[in-house]
Amino acid sequence: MITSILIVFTQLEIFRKISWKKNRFMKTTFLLIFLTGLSFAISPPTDVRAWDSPNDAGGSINIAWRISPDDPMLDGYEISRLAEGAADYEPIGFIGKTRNSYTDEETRDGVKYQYRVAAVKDTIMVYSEPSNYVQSSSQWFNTDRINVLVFATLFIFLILWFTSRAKKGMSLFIRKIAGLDAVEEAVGRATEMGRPILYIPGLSTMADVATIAGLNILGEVAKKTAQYDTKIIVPNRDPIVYTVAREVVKESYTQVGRPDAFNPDSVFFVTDSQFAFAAAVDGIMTREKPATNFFMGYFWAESLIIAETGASTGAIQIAGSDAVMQLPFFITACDYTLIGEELYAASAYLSREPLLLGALKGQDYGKAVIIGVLLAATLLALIANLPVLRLF
Amino acid sequence: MKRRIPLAIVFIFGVLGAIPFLIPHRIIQNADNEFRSSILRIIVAFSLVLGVGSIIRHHFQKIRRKKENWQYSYITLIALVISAIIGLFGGIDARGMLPTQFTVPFTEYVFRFDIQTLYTNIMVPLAATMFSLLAFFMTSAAYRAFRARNVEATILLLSAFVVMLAAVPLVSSFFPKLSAFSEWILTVPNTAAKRGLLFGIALGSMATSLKIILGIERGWLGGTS
Amino acid sequence: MKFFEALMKIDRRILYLVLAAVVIIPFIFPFMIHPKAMPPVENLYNYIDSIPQDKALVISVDYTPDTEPELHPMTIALLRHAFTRRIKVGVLCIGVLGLGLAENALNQVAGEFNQRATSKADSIIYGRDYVFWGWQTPVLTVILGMGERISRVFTVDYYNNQTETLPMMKQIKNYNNVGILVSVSASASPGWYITYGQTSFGVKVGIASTAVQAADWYPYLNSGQATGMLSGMKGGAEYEELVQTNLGITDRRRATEAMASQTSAHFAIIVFILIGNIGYFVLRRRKK
Amino acid sequence: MSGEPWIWVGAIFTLFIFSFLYKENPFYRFAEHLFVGVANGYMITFYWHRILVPALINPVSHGERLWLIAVAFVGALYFTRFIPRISWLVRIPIALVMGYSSGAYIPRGIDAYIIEQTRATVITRSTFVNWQQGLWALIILFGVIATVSYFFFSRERKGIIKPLSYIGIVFIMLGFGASFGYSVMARISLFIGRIQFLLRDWLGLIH
Repeated sequence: MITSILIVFTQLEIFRKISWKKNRFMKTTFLLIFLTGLSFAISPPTDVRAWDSPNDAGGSINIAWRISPDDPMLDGYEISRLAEGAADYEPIGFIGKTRNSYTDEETRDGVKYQYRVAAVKDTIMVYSEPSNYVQSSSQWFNTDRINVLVFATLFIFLILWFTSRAKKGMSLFIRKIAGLDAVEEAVGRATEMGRPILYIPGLSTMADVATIAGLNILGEVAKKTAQYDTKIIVPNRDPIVYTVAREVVKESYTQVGRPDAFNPDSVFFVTDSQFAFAAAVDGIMTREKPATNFFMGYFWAESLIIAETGASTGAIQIAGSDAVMQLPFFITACDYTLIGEELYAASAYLSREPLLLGALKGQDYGKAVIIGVLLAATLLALIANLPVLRLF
Repeated sequence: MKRRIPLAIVFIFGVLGAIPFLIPHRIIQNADNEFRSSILRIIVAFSLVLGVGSIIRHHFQKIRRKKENWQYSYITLIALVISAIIGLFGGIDARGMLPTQFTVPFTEYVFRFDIQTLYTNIMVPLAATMFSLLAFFMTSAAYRAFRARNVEATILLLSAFVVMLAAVPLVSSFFPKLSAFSEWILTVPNTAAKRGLLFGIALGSMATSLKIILGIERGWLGGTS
Repeated sequence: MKFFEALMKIDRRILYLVLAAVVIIPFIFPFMIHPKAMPPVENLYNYIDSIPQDKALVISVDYTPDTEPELHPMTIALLRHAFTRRIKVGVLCIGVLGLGLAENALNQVAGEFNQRATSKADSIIYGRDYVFWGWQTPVLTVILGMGERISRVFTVDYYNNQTETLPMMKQIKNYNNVGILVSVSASASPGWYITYGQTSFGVKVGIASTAVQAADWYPYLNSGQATGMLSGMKGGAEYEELVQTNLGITDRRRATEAMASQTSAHFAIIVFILIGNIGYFVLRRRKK
Repeated sequence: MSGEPWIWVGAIFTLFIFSFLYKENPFYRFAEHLFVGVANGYMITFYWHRILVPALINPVSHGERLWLIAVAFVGALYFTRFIPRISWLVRIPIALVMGYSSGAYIPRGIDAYIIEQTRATVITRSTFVNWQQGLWALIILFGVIATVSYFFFSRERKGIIKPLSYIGIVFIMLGFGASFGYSVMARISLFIGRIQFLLRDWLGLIH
C-alpha cells in the first residue's frame, strides 16, 4: 500500500516540472502512465461468495465479499454476473464503498450463475476472483418464523383445551373480581334511596366483545333490581343491542320469579347518533336522578359527557370498558372502573358461560407463558450470556 | 345447512389467511396476492351495500313510522342521493359527464359543486366542529368530574398533571427538567403499562379470531338473521 | 363556606365561555412560541433527512376531517421537508374519508414550491417528484399488496392515470424502495403497518398520531418497531420548527400558531381540575 | 370577510354544530343529518370509481378474467341481507372476509405484538450500555410483569401475586395518566383549529 503511494508521489513531482504548453506529447503519455500506475495501487475485493436467499419465493441470490484494502480510496464496487451459457459477465449493480454485500433480485430459478465484484475508482475497475456457482430457488417453509408457529400451536392448544373442559362442565376457577362487590353495594344503595338505576351497555354493536360482556352483567344487575323491586333504565344506541338487552332483562326478571314486575319501557332505543345519544342520556340523568349509573361496554369520546353529568348528579358510578382511550376519564369520573379484561372476566365470572370461561383461562395461561419466557430469557442472557435474542 | 356452510367457509379462509405468512413459496404467494387484489377487494367493495343499505332502511323506517325527528331523515336521504349523483356522474376530479360547475351570469365567478368541493366545504367543517365540541366537554368534566376520589385516581391525576404541564410548550422551555420527567413517564412506566395491556389485548383478540375460525364463536352468525 | 358553595356550582356554559375566550385572546395578541423538539420528533426528522435518492417517503393519510386541525399541519410539514430535500413522495389513504385532505395538502404544498420555482428542475411535478396513489380497500390488500408491487394495488392513481406509466413508479416498485412509511393517523393504522407491512416486508414505519393515542405508541418506539413519532399539535409544531430552522421554509405554520392558545387553554383546564378537587375535599371533610 | 360562498356555508355549519353547546336543537340535528348523507354519497363515489370499475367492470367489459363475475356474484349476496326469506345467504361473503382477516391476523399478531414486544423487554448484558439505560430497562421489565399479573384471573391474589398486582395498578395508572394528560391537548387543538378557520378564512381578522 505504501509503495503504491510512493510511486504516485514521485510521478506527481516529475509531472509538475514539465510545463504543459511546451511539450504536449510528453505530458499525455505521462498522464497515461500515471493513471495506469494508479490501477496497480487498487487491490480487488476478496473471498467473493454467493448463495440462494433463504426463506424467499426464489428469484434472488445474496452476494458477499471482503472489502478491498484500498476501500477508503474507492468510489464503490460494481457487481457483475455470468449466467450459465451466457457469453460474458454483465454488470447488474453498483454499490457505495464500505458495503460488503448485495442482493441480486432478478435471477431465474434453476439457472446457474457466477458473480464477481470489481473495485471501482473513476474509470479504473479491478475484478475479483469469480464466486462459486449458485442457483436461486423458493422454499416451502420460512425457518425465520418457527417461533411464530411454536407460539401459535401452543396458544391454539390452550384455548381448545380449556374450552373443551369448560364445555364438559368441569369447574374452572376464576377469582372474584373486586368490581363486582361494588355492584352489589351500589344496587343496595339505590334501593334504600328508592331511586332508579341507569345501565348503559355501551354504544357499540353486537359484534363487539365488550357489548356481549356488558349485556351479561346487565342480566345480573337486572336480577337484583327484580328482587329489590328497584326501577331500572336501559337506554340503547344500537337497534340490535336494544332488542337483545330487552330479552336479557325480561329473562332475568322471570328467572327471579318476578315476570310481572318487568316493565318493557324500561329498556328503549334512543338514537344511533353518538352525541345526540349522550345529550339524551344527560337529560335522563338530570330528570330521573338515578342513584347508581352503570356504563359497561365499548364507548367513544361521548363517555366524557355521560360520566361528567352523572358525577355532577351525585350518583355512584361503576364503569367497565376495554376502550383504552376512554378508561382515564372513567377512572377519574367514576367510583369504580373495570379495566379492559376485568370486564370480560366479570362477565365470565357471573355468567359461567363455557365459551367465555375457556377463552379466559386459555389467555391467562398465555400470559403465564409470556412472563415465563421473559424471566427465563433475561436470566439466561444475564447469567450465561447466551445469545437469547436470536430466539425472537 | 344455513350454519354449516358459513362455518366451513370461515374455517377454510381462516387457514388460507394464515398460511402465506409461514410458507414463502412462489405458488402460495402468487395465489395469496391474486386472492387479495381481486376476490377480497371486490367482495369488500360490495360490503358497502350493507352499510349504506342499513342507513337508508333505518331512515326510511323512521319516516314511515313517524318516529321522533323523522323529518330530518329526509335531509339525510336527499343529501345522500344528490352527493352520490354528483360523485358518480360528475367524476372524482370533476371530469365526468355531469358538468359540476357553472359561471354565475354577469360575473366571472365560477360556482363549483364537484365532490371535492362538497367534501372540503361541508364534510370538513361539520366533522371537525363535531369533534371540537370535545374541548368544551373536557373543560366542564375537568371542573365537575375529575376527582382524586381514590388512590388510583390520585396517581392518574398526578401523572396527568406532569404530562399536561410538559405538553405546554411555554412551560417545557422554562422548565426543561419537567419536560424531561414527562418524557421519562412516557418512555418508561407508560411503556411498561401499555405493553402489559398490549399483551392482554393481543391474546384476547387472537383468542377471538381463533374462536371465529374454529366455529366456537358464532355470535356473528346470529347477529345477522 | 358560602364562597366554596358558589365555587362548586359554576354553570357549565360559563366554563364554555371561559374556554372560548382563553383560546381566542392569544390570536388577537399573538406571541410566537418555538417548541424544542422531543427525541421521538427528532428521530423521525433525522431519519427522513437521511433517505437516499433512490428511495421514497410514503405518507399514509389515515385521518378524517374529525382530527384535521391536529394532524393536517404534520402532513404539510412532512411534504415541505421531502420536497425541499428532493425526496420522492408517495401518498395513499387507508380510509376513503382521508382522500380530500390528502389532495388539499398536496395541492397546497406543491403550489407553495411551484410559486417559488424558477426552473423545471426545482419545481414539483406530479408523476416525477410525487404520486398520489389514492385509496384502496381492504387494509390487507393495500398493506400486503404494496410489499409485492405498489402499481398492482393502485392500478390507477387518484387522478385515474395508469400508475405504471408515471415516471416515479419505474423506481418505486414496493417497500424495498421505500425509505420510511409515515402513517399520519387518528386510528390504529400505524399498528396495521407494523403488524402486516413490517412483519412480512420489514418496511420502516414512522408514526404521526393524535395526542389521544400518542402514549399508546410508546411501546413500539421502545422496541424499535416505530422509527420516531410526532404526537399531537405540539409534535406538529416541533416538526414545523425543525423544518423552518434547518430548511428555511417560512410558509404559514398552523400548528405553531396554535401553541399560544394551547398554553392558555391548558392552564385553564388545570385550574378547573384544582378548583374541582379543592371543593371536593373541603365538602368531604365537612361531611365527616 | 371572505367573499367565497362556500366558506360562508362552512362557517354557518360550524356555528350550527357549536349551537349544541347551548342545548340539542334543530340546527344541530339538521347539520348532523346532512353530514351522514354527504359522507355516504362520498363513499359510494369512491367505491364505484376506484374499486368496482378498475377491479371488476374494466377487465370484464374487455372480456378478460371473466371468472370475476362469479366473485361479483358472491359479493352481491350482501344484498340478500334486506330480503327476509334468503337473508342467511349474507353470511357467505361475511364468512369469507371475516375468515381470511382473522386468519391473516393470528400469525402476524403473534409476531408483531407478542414476539417483538417480548424481545424488546428481555434484558441482555448489552442493555447495560450505561447504568441509566439498564435501570430503565429493568423498570420496564418489572412493570410489564406487574401489569400482566394484575390481569391474572386463574389464581387468588395471594402470595407473590398480591404485591405484584398492586404495583401493576400503579404502573397502569401512570400509563393512563400519561394518556389523559396528552388527550387534553388533543381535544383543545381540535377547537383551536376551528377558531383558526373562523377567524382567518371566514372573518379575515387574523392573517
